[in-house]
Amino acid sequence: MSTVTLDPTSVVATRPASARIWKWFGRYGALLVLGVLVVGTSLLEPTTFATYDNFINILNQSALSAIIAMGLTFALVTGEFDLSIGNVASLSGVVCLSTMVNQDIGIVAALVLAVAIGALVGLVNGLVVTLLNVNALVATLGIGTVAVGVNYAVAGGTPIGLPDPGGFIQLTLGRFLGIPYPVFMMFGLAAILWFILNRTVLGQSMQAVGGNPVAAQLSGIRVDRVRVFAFVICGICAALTGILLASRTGSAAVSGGDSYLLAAFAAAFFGSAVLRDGEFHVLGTLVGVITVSVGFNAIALIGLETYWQYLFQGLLLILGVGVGSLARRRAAAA
Amino acid sequence: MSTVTLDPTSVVATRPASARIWKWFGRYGALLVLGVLVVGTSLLEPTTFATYDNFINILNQSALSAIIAMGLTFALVTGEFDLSIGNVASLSGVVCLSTMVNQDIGIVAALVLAVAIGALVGLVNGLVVTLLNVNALVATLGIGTVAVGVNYAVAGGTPIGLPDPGGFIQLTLGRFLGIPYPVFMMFGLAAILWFILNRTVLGQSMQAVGGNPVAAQLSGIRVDRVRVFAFVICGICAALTGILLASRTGSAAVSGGDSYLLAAFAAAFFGSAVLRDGEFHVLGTLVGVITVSVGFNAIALIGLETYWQYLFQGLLLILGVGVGSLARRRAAAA
Amino acid sequence: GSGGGDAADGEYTIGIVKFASSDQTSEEAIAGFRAYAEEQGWETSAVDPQGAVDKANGAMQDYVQKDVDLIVTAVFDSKTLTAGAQAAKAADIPVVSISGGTADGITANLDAGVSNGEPVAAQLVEDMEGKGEVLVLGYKSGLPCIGREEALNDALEDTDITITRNEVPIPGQVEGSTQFAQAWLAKHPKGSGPLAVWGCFDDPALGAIAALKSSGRDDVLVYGINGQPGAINAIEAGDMRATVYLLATEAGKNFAKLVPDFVEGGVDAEPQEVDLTNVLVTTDTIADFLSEYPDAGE
Amino acid sequence: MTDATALDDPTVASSPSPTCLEMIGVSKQFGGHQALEDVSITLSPGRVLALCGANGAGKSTLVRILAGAESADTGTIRVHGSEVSIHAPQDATRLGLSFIHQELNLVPKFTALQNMAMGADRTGRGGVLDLRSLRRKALQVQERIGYQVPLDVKVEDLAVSERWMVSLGRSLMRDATIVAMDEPTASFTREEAERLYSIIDELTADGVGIIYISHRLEEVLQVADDVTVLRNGRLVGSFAAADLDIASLTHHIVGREVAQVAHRAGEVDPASGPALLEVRGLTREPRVRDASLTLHRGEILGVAGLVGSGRTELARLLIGADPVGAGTMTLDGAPYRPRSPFEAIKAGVALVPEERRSQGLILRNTVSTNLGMASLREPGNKLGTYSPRRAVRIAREAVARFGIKANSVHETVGELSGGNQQKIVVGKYVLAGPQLLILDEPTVGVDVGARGEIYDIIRDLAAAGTSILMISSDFEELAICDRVVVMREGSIVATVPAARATKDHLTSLCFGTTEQEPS
Ligand SMILES: Nc1ncnc2c1ncn2[C@@H]1O[C@H](COP(=O)(O)OP(=O)(O)OP(=O)(O)O)[C@@H](O)[C@H]1O
Ligand SMILES: Nc1ncnc2c1ncn2[C@@H]1O[C@H](COP(=O)(O)OP(=O)(O)OP(=O)(O)O)[C@@H](O)[C@H]1O
Ligand SMILES: [Mg+2]
Ligand SMILES: [Mg+2]
Repeated sequence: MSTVTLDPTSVVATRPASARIWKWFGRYGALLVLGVLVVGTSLLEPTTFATYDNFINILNQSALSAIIAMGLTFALVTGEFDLSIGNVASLSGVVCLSTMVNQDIGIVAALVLAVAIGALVGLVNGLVVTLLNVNALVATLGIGTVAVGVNYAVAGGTPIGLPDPGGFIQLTLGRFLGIPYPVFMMFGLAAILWFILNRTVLGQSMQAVGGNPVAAQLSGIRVDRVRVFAFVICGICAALTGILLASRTGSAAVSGGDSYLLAAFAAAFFGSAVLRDGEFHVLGTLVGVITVSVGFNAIALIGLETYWQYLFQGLLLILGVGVGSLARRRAAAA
Repeated sequence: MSTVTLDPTSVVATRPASARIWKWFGRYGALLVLGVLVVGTSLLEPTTFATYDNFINILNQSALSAIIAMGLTFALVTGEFDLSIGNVASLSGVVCLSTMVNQDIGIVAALVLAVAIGALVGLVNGLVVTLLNVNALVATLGIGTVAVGVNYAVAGGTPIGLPDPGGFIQLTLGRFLGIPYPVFMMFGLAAILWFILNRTVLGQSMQAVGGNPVAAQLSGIRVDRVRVFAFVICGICAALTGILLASRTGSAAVSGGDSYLLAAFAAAFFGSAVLRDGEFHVLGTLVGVITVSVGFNAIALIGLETYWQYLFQGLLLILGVGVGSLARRRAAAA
Repeated sequence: GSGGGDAADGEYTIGIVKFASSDQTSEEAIAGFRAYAEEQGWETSAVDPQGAVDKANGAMQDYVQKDVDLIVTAVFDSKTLTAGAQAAKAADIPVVSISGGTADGITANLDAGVSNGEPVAAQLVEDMEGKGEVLVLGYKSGLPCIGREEALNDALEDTDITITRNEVPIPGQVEGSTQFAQAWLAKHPKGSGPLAVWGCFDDPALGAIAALKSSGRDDVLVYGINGQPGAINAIEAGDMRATVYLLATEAGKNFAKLVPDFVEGGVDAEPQEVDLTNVLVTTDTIADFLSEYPDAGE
Repeated sequence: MTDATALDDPTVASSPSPTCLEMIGVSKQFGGHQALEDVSITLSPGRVLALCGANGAGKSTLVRILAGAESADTGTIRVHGSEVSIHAPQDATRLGLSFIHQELNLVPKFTALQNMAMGADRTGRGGVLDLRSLRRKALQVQERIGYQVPLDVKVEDLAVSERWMVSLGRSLMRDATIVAMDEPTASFTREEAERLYSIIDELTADGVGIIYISHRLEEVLQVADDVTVLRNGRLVGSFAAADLDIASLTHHIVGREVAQVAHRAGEVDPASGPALLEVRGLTREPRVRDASLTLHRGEILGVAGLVGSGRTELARLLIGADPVGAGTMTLDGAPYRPRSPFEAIKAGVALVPEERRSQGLILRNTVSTNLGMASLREPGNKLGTYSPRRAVRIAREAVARFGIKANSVHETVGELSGGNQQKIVVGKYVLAGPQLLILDEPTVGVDVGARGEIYDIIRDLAAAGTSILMISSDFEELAICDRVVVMREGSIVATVPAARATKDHLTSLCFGTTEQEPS
């Protein structure tokens, strides 16, 4: 049977060279910004920045943000928001530490507890969004606020310290083959989350729900259930970050994890411009987190003034995303 | 031309009573929550809560949040986000105050300066979103961070105080007919913004762009320009809040306005459930802000523990939006 | 230390981890510290972790990479800087803190807590003649605030002064305090005895003043701590009763003078507390104060 | 899963009149609107049941109830003789039902393969995707359809008809015993439609029962064995297709006689009048190449072509929605090069876009705001204020003028039927007072009655001096044009006067089988 539509591959071939170059920029623009940053800083600070130790150091610093941001990616992929992640991280740290102090539970039990807390808050978020039909921004803002309340109820607002934090601190300070545990956790979790998102029915369903919820519903995907799962994964990752933060600092405070919220959003959105056109994905988020860490590390090593730090971070974010977006628009217009 | 459809009036009459009740709840659910809150607190605290003075007091407390949140409503109506509003408020306060200290400009000039700052940041936000094609969340997060950098560059991070703040403080402390100026400003601005959104071509265009940007574009609406305008209005309102905040204490700090960000989002989303089904509108946002203020006032008067405050605020948010959403879903099913 | 700078020659490289650039007191102390260091020809660099404790730990590790001779942290509770402190300790780099307390690996502290809370607490008790109601606007997540509140509670212990406590939200401290104060004022009408508001730093106190003014009350004494410009002006205008002016710049300078000791002492030095010099400013002493520190109000 | 179906069960298959699906006494209200009232249908294995009815008759609603996308207020459903309850789409899937819904329901960011796989693999190994077998299955399905859509291209990069092929492919990924197709051919050319018919033949030969919804009545009579007609949510009757012809079917659908599309009988030939738009060598790679045409004042010019021939892209160039690569345009003698639809509308050129729901309407807004969208700025109002009262008055007039069936101008357009939505989109641009109105597939999914009304609107506009450029894949309706141009691979390859614009002639021009003739 003869096909009368144009063959799409032939269409691509007729595209002018400029379009291909723009397309390349659109795909690799964000990575290019990271590359320029790395090369630039290496030239400025050859002895301190461009070393193996510093490389490991940057990865280690990225680990906690990466875990929470990769979790957030699941909510974003499903087309939802989660503003409670910072509060969940704080809550998890405080509850786990106070339980360790008061009930004398072990590290493994504390980790399990953290996962349970994250899953619970995620579940509540998901149920409020799906059953009560509340917009995710409001729902997670509300549940996040409730989580802060619970946090105060548990610890009264004062920071909690472990009297003998030795083993617990090893969770983040320990090294294997000279590489800190959090780096392994980050990459291990990234692999698991990547697999869930790209190689399981659940992950594909999440992407479908994010791409077109009506279509997903009509093709038999249980949209509400998928949404709830996304919130649960997001909550678990946030809680893991919370307990790792507590381990890294040997203590936990009511608002300890709050600053992860905007950082995770920034990383995930930066990541959505990495290799893709505004789609959230695990790998992109990881690159986003690492880019921000490299930027912070570069600032610290070069020693910039405070206002430069902010200007630099803001521009980094816009440039990283903007180069790709602009190039894609150009590619479409060429 | 012969019409073969049924007479619509006869059809409407067959609607079941339960559907009508649910529909009523869907429309007035959020207001009902506010009503229950007011009545409940009045019963608990008849002498302090349910007084004229406290009423004015609540409005006065709402004014600053209301102004920034109503501005944000414009960005939301147009289908965009603005995460820079808190930073803009901080920047405006610091720049205006440091100019008043160093250049000795008057109050009117300072207000004009604030509007100019807000408009400028809004313009940059708008241009990054429309020309660079960067997602609004990333763009405004980035520009907001740059605004923090500028803030440090201007004031070096230290709080600024006016040596003789008399007249400037009157801007927020002064009263007319026993009602503080900010209350007038809030209602005046609400009227202006309502008019812009509902009674001008620009406002209608914004709503169209928010509803379906492709359709708006093809209908001859200059979508990019409309978006830029929305960001500018949003920025101006944020800057006004910033200078009013500075006036309240006669001083300004680098992060003074930051807390308005989430508060404004909460209010606008709460407001989108007031009388409408998830559409942002000025009146709704105003009700949202006032509901939050009433809640806070009630908590403070009843004298709840810190953790109760957070629990209560979180639940208020979810309930206010949830009652309406749930009822609308029911109404559709009935 | 094994510093990259020529520590032996008295030339140090110092890495400073700020708290947040918006935290005035620590910023001033750091400014004083850096000014003195530059005079001495030492090299300093500073990072702003924007209040995020994880970033602060990261920045300390960055400085370990940079192989500085000394790391100075600010405000972050030293107990929460374990990862950074451990990394520094392993690299033999001493760490000292500006008002974050001492901990394992953090050998010295410039105290901004208890010692700064004491004078204003004493003034409050004296003004109220030992009875009445106080609205306490505290912040339990900040170490200085905890210390200051402790000092207040100690001073109130044997008096008939009762307190209503509210936790101040940060950010949003001014607005939040205004709202708490407004409600508290409604419950404590004029003439219901000696009334006072105490803020663990100046912002809550200024917020309370806004509440007082908008409800037309002048029967409540307001106390703050830090002595930021707004507070000094409020005292001059008679709206605030007292604050503690922290000589942070000077304290920072004094702290810098100890750098050779810190480096000498190494990572296992005996923990030491350095007091942050301060001046109590009240409506009675404001004139003298301003002639001595004319720039305090700007 | 579906092992115990009528297909596998010889006793059921051999029984005298087996039914694979019965819907009995189905009623459904939306808000206060009775969309369906006591409707019953019966479908037998291996047969095609066509559902006919005007826009808003309730056809899609009935199918959506079957699909579990809506729940009926009353009524029972029997599948293969046993009563079932379908609460959610996955229930329908489990019962061996498969659907192509009226609105394209694809995930734009997914590849064709991902879209086809959506919901297909429920059981996988522990929830892990079996990519290889999904791909194998998809290739099998494509082979069956005889149409190769590249599996790894994102759907958003595919042309509209290819998207429908993906949608069709998805419904065949599972071995369904009942397939419901809601206007599958609305965006198809004749050739593609023919291909679908042969797929339907194949399916029915396998004993699959098919529900088929279409506004193309000729097609209905060709494909269907039985026809059930709905009007205003009520059953008009069920007929054997063999007993019907177009006229009688039309009568059943609208309840009155409708005239055939007639050639425009103009006293004066508009083509001899002054030229309004002249396009020379318009190019935007890769879809439009060196396209030239002339449009006169008051003329209705048709644009025929195959899917992907570049008509939509050409129209977008004319209104400045995409940047022009090369070529010149003059409007009324003056150079014309709009950079945005805003400038085009200001110059009096408007486009009624192809996809009304995504490009033409704000579904959650009211009839009156949608109608006013292209003419917000009141002429002579320098202040830029907007009067809702005026908007409502204008909307009321427009509703009467265009025969839009809505409860009031405050009704949400998302709740209106397709034909009425389309009239609103057309009306919106007519209210902007254009001198040149471009319509891209204006009657897709519009019922036979409303279609005639849209033709009336077009004729009235032309009579009043507005020039019309009408893009259509339904070559029969091009009969209302004065002239028809044919587009092939981005260029205008022929111009045909009305008298010679027969379906067969146009089709052969589209394929390039007829030599290009001097225009
Ligand atoms: N979700 C809904 N909410 C309210 N009314 C609806 C909804 N869906 C359909 N309707 C109404 O139900 C009636 C039947 O609509 P339906 O889509 O079934 O018609 P249809 O026969 O498929 O028409 P078309 O040929 O235009 O597709 C219409 O009047 C429509 O306005
Ligand atoms: N490269 C492309 N990427 C994405 N969409 C495209 C591309 N090219 C065309 N389209 C879309 O596919 C559809 C077909 O457009 P085109 O102008 O090529 O054909 P047409 O002659 O209008 O065919 P049709 O009869 O389908 O309307 C249009 O909706 C167009 O916007
Ligand atoms: Mg339909
Ligand atoms: Mg087309």
